Amino acid sequence: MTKVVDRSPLNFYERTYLPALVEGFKVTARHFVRSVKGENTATDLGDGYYPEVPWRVEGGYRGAPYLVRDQEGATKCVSCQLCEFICPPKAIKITPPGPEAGPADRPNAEKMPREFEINMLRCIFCGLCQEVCPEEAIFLQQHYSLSGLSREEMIYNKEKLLKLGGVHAGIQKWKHKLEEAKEQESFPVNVG
Amino acid sequence: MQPGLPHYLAVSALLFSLGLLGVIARRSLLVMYMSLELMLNAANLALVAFSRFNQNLNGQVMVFFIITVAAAEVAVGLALIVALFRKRQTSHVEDLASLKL
Amino acid sequence: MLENLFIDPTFQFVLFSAAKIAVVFGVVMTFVAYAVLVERKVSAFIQDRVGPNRTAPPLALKIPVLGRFLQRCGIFQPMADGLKFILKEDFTPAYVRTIYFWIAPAISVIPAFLTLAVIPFGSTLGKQQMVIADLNVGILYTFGIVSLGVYGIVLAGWASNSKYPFLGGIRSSAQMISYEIAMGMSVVSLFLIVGDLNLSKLIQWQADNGWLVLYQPVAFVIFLVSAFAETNRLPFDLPESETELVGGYHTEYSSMKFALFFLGEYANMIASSAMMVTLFFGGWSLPFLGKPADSLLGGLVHIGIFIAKMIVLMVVFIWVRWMLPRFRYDQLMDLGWRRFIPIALLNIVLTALGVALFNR
Amino acid sequence: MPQLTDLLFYAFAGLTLLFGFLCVANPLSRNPVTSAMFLVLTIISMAGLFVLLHAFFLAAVQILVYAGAVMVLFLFVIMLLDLKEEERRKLNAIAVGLGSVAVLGLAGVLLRALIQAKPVIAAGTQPVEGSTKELGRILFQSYLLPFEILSILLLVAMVGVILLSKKELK
Repeated sequence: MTKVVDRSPLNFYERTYLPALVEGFKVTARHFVRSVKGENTATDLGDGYYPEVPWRVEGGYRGAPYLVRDQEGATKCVSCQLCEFICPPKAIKITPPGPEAGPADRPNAEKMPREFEINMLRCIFCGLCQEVCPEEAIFLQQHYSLSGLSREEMIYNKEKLLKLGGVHAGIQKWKHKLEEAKEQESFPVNVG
Repeated sequence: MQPGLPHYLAVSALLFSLGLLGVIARRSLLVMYMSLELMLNAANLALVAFSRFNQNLNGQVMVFFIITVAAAEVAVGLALIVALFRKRQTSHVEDLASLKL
Repeated sequence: MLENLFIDPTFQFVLFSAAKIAVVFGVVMTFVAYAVLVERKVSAFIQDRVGPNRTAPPLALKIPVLGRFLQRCGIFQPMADGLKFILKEDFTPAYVRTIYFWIAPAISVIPAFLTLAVIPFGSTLGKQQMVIADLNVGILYTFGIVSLGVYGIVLAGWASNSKYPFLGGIRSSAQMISYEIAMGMSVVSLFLIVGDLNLSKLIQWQADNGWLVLYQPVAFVIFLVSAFAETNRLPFDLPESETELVGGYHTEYSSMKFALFFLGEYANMIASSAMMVTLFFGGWSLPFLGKPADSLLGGLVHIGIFIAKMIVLMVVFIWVRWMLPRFRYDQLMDLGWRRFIPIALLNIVLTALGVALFNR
Repeated sequence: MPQLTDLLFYAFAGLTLLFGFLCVANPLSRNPVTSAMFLVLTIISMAGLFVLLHAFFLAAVQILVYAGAVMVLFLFVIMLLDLKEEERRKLNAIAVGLGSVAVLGLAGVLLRALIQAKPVIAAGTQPVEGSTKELGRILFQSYLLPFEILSILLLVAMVGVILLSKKELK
């Protein structure tokens, strides 16, 4: 059941729009005068303005998705292609290594992607790739000003993505898995 | 040659004929209606010319009346055309040949 | 032979008219550019932002303090904007009606400039009257030309062959026709008082008897609000309302063609400000400066007064845009047809009675 | 040497006839919008002729009412009705042919009558000036009754249009 709240009827003076006009003028004039006098946030930016001083991004910001390395500097991605499937605008393109490829450069992985491309022109920064990744290899980071002079330039390849992503030391899935596996070896499990 | 009354009347006559040509040749109600306006305008021109060369302003007053009547006529006519279009989905005179809606 | 030519009144007339047209055109173009800048700055200050403060040619920054200051004020921004409009890709979508798509921006600019032809922007300078064409039916001419302005918008909306521009065009034609009536009726009362359609005589009357806004405040309010509707400015910018119609009639336009619409809007704003100054605020006259100037300096002062008054009204235009929310379409029509037209009619009747009683 | 106003007469007359022709029989486009736009141009150049006849008030009213209101209404309706199909129709050749013959005949008769007519107006007299004040005086003194009847006509037209444009005709 929706509740209808009756508005109090306007009197004649209010229906001429005049009080609203006066009120609007007062508010805008107040802000204008304060801005001109330099007492507003407009001129009180401290160090400077955007291009010189980059905008500070808050924690939950969803910027460009980049690939990350683990604490030993190895590629985390195992080319499972889940992100490629989930990507709504089909911005991700993964080339898996194929049967003849060598082993991966880190334990607990069989293959690394031969090529991993994200078309930043298509990307909508939804974060589904990060959500779906079982290896926690792709993260939306706080990079917000993407620009380039050509379309080709805006298709980021593996090297670029790994370089921009850096080492993600905070979340180390396989380290914990290894510890767990070691604990499993010393059966019975030490519960205490 | 200095243009006098006959020149203006000639322009007016030719304009009137053009309007008539439009009414006869074109089959879209709207264009025919526009051609009618053209004919009215031709009459206006003749009246203004008469008034100028006849030393009285009655012709101009008449044009004033014609313009007003034409505006009213256009409003009603266009409303009729729109109503007709709503019923028949066409404004082509050859499709509007029956007497009943 | 050549000397005869310069004394020939026809030639002099043509020469001075051409000079006046060129000067007015140049001044108005500059005004348009800087009106955009003022609009951006004022909006920024009202919304706690800073506005354009970066653009500057390298040479200007060499000037010690002034260069930085001018840069902060955004003085060079209009030049950068203009350059950008010229250099941008001129894109014509595939499904538009090409000819109309191309001429519509031009049609929307021309009437805005034509209206300026009859406005007396000063008394006299030297021996020349400071008006391009001193018509006997000045105000009727203005209304006629203003009513042509709607074609540019309607054709742009129709030629774009796409839904939002079309809706914008249709809305705009209905809105402009409706408010033209109220606008026309509001000025009738002025001419009842003055008894002449010539704008120069109107100003002279105001110089002698006081500004008409004091005699006809109701007419002024109606004219002001209708001017907002005619120029498609907020709170009546329904033809181009971004939030519902993307950009209205100029959605499909880019580059210089878009710039022409922009130019038309601001030129219209200038024209209607100038019109209001002429009709209601005594044109070039001030209460103590009522005589046509006999010296060069006096003439320049009169032009300065006119421009100052015009700038005040343009700031009102700009300020209102950031002050009021957009009207709904039915509210707009209701205001035009059911409030303004009856009030204007009543105003005419009362004024006529007043003139008949007092002006024997 | 011809006067400037004489040249202007020929220019405006030529433009009026050219635009009028393009309005009713444009060889390139049968689009009603094109017709409407050329009619607007015809009206504007006719306003030029009115100015040459010193009927300034009527010239302004011509632009204001015809070009500014009536033709916008036309354009509005054309766009609203969406007459794409109309452009593809073929013209009826017989009708156009016979119509052209009739129109040419009419134009011929009118022009012939003009040429043969004896000028009644003395060439030397001063043509009348169409000042707005004078026009208003005549309108509200000699023609007051027609004026009032006209206002009733406008009222009737307004009521009629509102009735016609209602969704349900009862």
